[in-house]
Parts: sequence; structure tokens; C-alpha cells
Amino acid sequence: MTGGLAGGATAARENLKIRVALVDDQELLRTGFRMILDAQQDMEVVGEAADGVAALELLEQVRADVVLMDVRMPALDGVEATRRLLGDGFGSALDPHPKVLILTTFDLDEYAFAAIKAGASGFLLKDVPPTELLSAIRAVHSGDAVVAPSTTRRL
Amino acid sequence: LDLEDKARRLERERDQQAQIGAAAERARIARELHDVVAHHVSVMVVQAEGATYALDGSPQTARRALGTIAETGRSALAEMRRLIGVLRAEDNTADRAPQPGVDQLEDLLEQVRAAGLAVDFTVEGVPVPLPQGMALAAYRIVQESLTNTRKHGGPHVSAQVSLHYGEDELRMLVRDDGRGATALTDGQGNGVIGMKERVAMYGGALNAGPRHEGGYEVEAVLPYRAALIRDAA
Amino acid sequence: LDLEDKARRLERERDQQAQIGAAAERARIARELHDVVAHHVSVMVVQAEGATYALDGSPQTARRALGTIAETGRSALAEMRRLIGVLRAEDNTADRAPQPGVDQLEDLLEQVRAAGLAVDFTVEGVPVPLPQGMALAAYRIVQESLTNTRKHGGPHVSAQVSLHYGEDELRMLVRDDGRGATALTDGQGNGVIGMKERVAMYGGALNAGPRHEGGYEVEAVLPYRAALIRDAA
Ligand SMILES: Nc1ncnc2c1ncn2[C@@H]1O[C@H](COP(=O)(O)OP(=O)(O)OP(=O)(O)O)[C@@H](O)[C@H]1O
Ligand SMILES: Nc1ncnc2c1ncn2[C@@H]1O[C@H](COP(=O)(O)OP(=O)(O)OP(=O)(O)O)[C@@H](O)[C@H]1O
Ligand SMILES: [K+]
Ligand SMILES: [Mg+2]
Ligand SMILES: [Mg+2]
Ligand SMILES: [Mg+2]
Repeated sequence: MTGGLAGGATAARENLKIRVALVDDQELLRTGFRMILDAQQDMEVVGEAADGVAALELLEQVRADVVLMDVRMPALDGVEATRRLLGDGFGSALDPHPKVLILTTFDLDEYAFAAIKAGASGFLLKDVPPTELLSAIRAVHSGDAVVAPSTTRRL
Repeated sequence: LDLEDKARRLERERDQQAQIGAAAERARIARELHDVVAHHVSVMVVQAEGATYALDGSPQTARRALGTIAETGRSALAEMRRLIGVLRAEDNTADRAPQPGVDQLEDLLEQVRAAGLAVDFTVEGVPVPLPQGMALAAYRIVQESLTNTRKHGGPHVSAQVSLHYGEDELRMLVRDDGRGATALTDGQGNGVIGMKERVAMYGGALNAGPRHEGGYEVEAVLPYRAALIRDAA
Repeated sequence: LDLEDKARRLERERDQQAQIGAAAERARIARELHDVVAHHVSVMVVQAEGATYALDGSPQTARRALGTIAETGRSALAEMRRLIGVLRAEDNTADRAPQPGVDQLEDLLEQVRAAGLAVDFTVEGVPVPLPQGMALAAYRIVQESLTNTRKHGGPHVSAQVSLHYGEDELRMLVRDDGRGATALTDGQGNGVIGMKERVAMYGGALNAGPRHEGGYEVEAVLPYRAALIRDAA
């Protein structure tokens, strides 16, 4: 886990950045996404987790604005982790819940539907072009409309 | 004319079965493909995009990503070969080996016990010789359910298998006392979907899930009477 | 008793059809998967290795290679998704993204050349519009043969592709000047087997092997006349 709370004079500036958490059981996917996010002025990666349980633990400790969440993971899958993360029981009432963007290898109807039902703000394929990924992160962070679940239009 | 009608219906049913077989197979392969190849290729894409962003600021990071891409690609090719080998091997074994059925359950349970899982087995009612496909379905349901118990049930789990031959149907129950209640499905496993598809082919039903009392349970109904009557009509 | 016999026979036939359907689907997917993935992923690996060399001297070349890797990976995933049919139902890509055929060969050769293999392409005779499945077979044969050239041909290999439209059949030749004569098969490959199955489905034939003069050659005959007549019948 990296990141955490920035202190002192940098806090104000840091707080303007979109805090992103990466959740995927494939480490190489996390490092790939991290390279992209690290290069963004307006984003920072505040933590990584390799399954749904670890993600919930991480997000108890670290505040994130947007969570990139894999669907298929051991221990607890991304849809269920999202449901719990966004449920009433999680976090304190004062903390706004993070936005969740689901990332998956295949664009299966059931996952898209289940993910949105669990409260996710969007659903993207993992091979989405980075410009689309980044604008999706910015869009859900600023509270814009849910990202359309169909990402196959470009095929 | 009656005869023709019947012939047509049977033909249609046969064609439907071939299509169901093909569709089920596609679904199964999709899941394997997803695991084996698509994951690797996704990693390669994401690493390439990442490296593009890292190129100016941190060429060493880009270099590492390129190494990862080449290596991942080689594993993808190797695993694809293995997967295709399996797909092709299944074509051959399908005809040669006789299909297991309910009679082979004792053997299966012996194997499972030998592998360290305590399993109880009870049969109620008067055993009915099942049509071959349905017998295979019954066998596979027990097999997959016990595999799941071993896989997901936790360290101190034991299981119970029971068959109940009713007048019209076989009721099957595979139950364990493992940590089923907390194990949530990721919705992507092969096993439960496959079991549901199997019973659906015979007009039956299957439920799987954690039990209130703890543990996990798979319950299946295979309506053999209906199958026999339908076939004979 | 007669009734029971009949029921059992019908049951068996249905199961067999389901199995045949599944087996045919498996073989089809195995072939497609093999050719699609082997081609795309091997291009990605070659590009990653090229980019690693270019990184210091020519970051722009490395950047371009990274773009190619990402795009190639996306195409591979898109094709896999289509192949397995796991796209959103309303997205009916079957209509939108047609199967590749002979018309897509130029694009394929462009990709192959971009990945560093010199390929010559000639067409003789009067091109005939092929039935869709046969056109796909022709495309895949070129694709897999060139993947093999890149994989097995050695460092300084180049290739030639030629199509000859005869009166009744399409003759295809994919030839390279690599180290074919010494390259011994490990017997595990799926490429040549898949190509043979493809042409066999259309009553054609395919030979593959090292050439006396050095290099490797794949020759295929696809009898389109017969296919067209059969289709029209
Ligand atoms: N006996 C069990 N105890 C606890 N959880 C179970 C049990 N059986 C199934 N599950 C849960 O249900 C899920 C779905 O099971 P399924 O057999 O479909 O998939 P899988 O076992 O994860 O993968 P696969 O069977 O494809 O290898 C499992 O991932 C697990 O979470
Ligand atoms: N262009 C070529 N030059 C030299 N040898 C070749 C060539 N094409 C095929 N071969 C030989 O024929 C064998 C069989 O080819 P095939 O495409 O069936 O398998 P593969 O390429 O080794 O594996 P796969 O295609 O399954 O990834 C190869 O292993 C190689 O030894
Ligand atoms: K950053
Ligand atoms: Mg995963
Ligand atoms: Mg299972
Ligand atoms: Mg090959």
C-alpha cells in the first residue's frame, strides 16, 4: 500500500488531485495503470489491492475518490466488494463514498448489469484507450453521468 | 403424416441438442480463454500504454514494461497451446472412454476420500436406471460439488451426498459444513454454471448456495420420468 | 419394453448430437483461437523486443512500437471476444465486423510488413468471390503460414504469398527462404493441423514442409467450384 494522508503545506495542493485506488489481482495490470496515472498532474494513486477483501481493508484506511475495480478476483469479487463499499455499513456517514469504475477483460452483460446494480459508476474494458480511461475517471469524479456500460462500440 | 411429424420433431430436437452443446461449449471455452489468454493480452496492452506514458520521464520503467510485454506474450502463447491441446484432446476422449454414471459414484467417493475429504453417502428410494446423459449429469454434479467443497470449504470441512429416487425424479443433495456462508461467488466460475446447464438439458433445476446453518449446499432435481415419457412419445 | 428401448436410443442420439455439436464447436474455436492469438501475440512480442533495442537511440521508434503493441492487443481481444460470442447481445458485431477474407489479405500483409517481415504478394487468374467460410480459411492459412515464417524462419527470412484462381479452385502458396529445411517439428504445434482441417472442410488439400532449395512452403488447394455448386444445390 502506498500514499496516505499528505501533511502540512502540500496538503491543500495534494487534495486537489483525484485520489485513485487500484484493485486487481493481476499485479502487472496495476503497475501498467499506475504508469498512466502517475503521469497525470491531476491524479495520484493512493493504494493498491489484489482482491476484494484487501480492497475493503485498504479503503477503511485510505480515502480514495475513485476506485478502479477488477471484477474477477479471489476471496471477494469486484461486484460484491463494490456493493459492500458503497453500502450504508461502510465508512462513516461524513465520508462520501468513492466512485467505482469497474474494469473487466470481457464485456459481459451480466457483469455490467451486476456492477451498475451494486452502485458502480461505470464499466470499462481493461484495454480501453488511456484517454478514455482518464476521462472516465475525471467524469465520475466530478459527478457526471454514469459511464455507459457498453464499451464495445469501437469494435 | 403422423410419422412425418414425429420424425420432424425428433430431428428438430436433435438439432437443438447439437446447438445447445455448441453454445454450452462456447461458454465454457469463453471462460477458459478469459483466464488463459485474454488476461495476458490485456496485461500486454496496459503495460504498453503505461510504458508510453513513462517513456519520457522514466525510460527505465518503460524498459521494464517492454520486458514484461515480451515475457507475458510468450506465456500467452505457451498457455494457448496448452489450452488448444486440451480442447483437441477432449475431442478424442469423448468417444473412447465410457461415460461415468451413477454406478461410478462409489468409485468417485473413494477417490475423494483418499484425497482427504470425509464424505457420507446415502441413497433413498428405489434406484431407477437413468438415461445415459442424465446419469452422466448426476455424476458430474457430485464431482463438481465435491471439488468445490475441497476448493472453497476451508480446512476442516466434510461433506454429505444423498440421492433420493422419487416417483418422477431424482433429488440430489451435496452438502458440506465448510465456510460456505462467507464464500461469495464471483459469478464467473465454471462449475455452478455448468451444473445448471446440465440439469436444464433434462428439464430439471439446480440450486447452489451457502446454508443458513453454515456450509454450502447444492440441490438438484432430475426429472427422469418426464425424460423417459418424452423420449418414448 | 419396446418403449423403453426406444427411449434409450433416442436419448443416446440426442446426447450424441449435443456432443457432436460441442466437439465441432471446440475444434472451430481451437483453430480460430490459435491463428488469431498466435499471429497477434507474436507480433506484439517482436515489437516489444524491437522497441527495447530502439529505446536509447530512437525513443520515437520505441513509442511507435508501443502504439503498435497496444493496437495489436486490442485487435486480438476484439477478435477473441467476437469468436467466443461474449459481446453484448444488442451489439450484434457479427454484422458489423465481418470475418476477414481474401479482401483483407492486403491489410494483413501490411501488419506483417510493419512487424519487420518482407512479403511479396501476387495474384494470378480472375478473382472469384469465395463463399464466406472458404474466404476465412484462405485468410487464416496465409496468416498462420506467415506467423510460422516469423517464428521458425530465422533472422533474415522473407516470404512470398501467391494466389492462383484456376477454373475450379484457388491455389495458394506461401513460401519463405528461411531455415525451413533444418527446422524439425516438435509435433506439438496446432498451426498446420488447423490449416489442414480448414481445407478439409471444403474438400481441399494442404501440404506443408521444408523445400529442397531451402526455406519452407505451404501449398493449399481450395475447390471453390464444387463449394459453389454444393451451396446452390
Ligand atoms: N462448497 C463450497 N463452499 C463455499 N463456497 C463455494 C462452494 N461451492 C461453490 N462455492 C462458491 O461458489 C462459487 C462458484 O463456484 P463454481 O464452481 O461455479 O466456480 P469455482 O469453483 O470458483 O471455479 P471453477 O469451478 O470454474 O473452477 C465459488 O467461487 C465459491 O465462491
Ligand atoms: N516457415 C517455417 N519455417 C521453418 N519451419 C517451419 C515453418 N512453418 C512450420 N515449421 C515447422 O513446422 C512445425 C509445425 O508448425 P505448426 O504451425 O503446426 O506449429 P508451431 O508453429 O510450432 O506451433 P503453433 O502454431 O501451435 O504455435 C513447426 O514447429 C516448425 O518446426
Ligand atoms: K500523478
Ligand atoms: Mg482478476
Ligand atoms: Mg468449481
Ligand atoms: Mg504455428
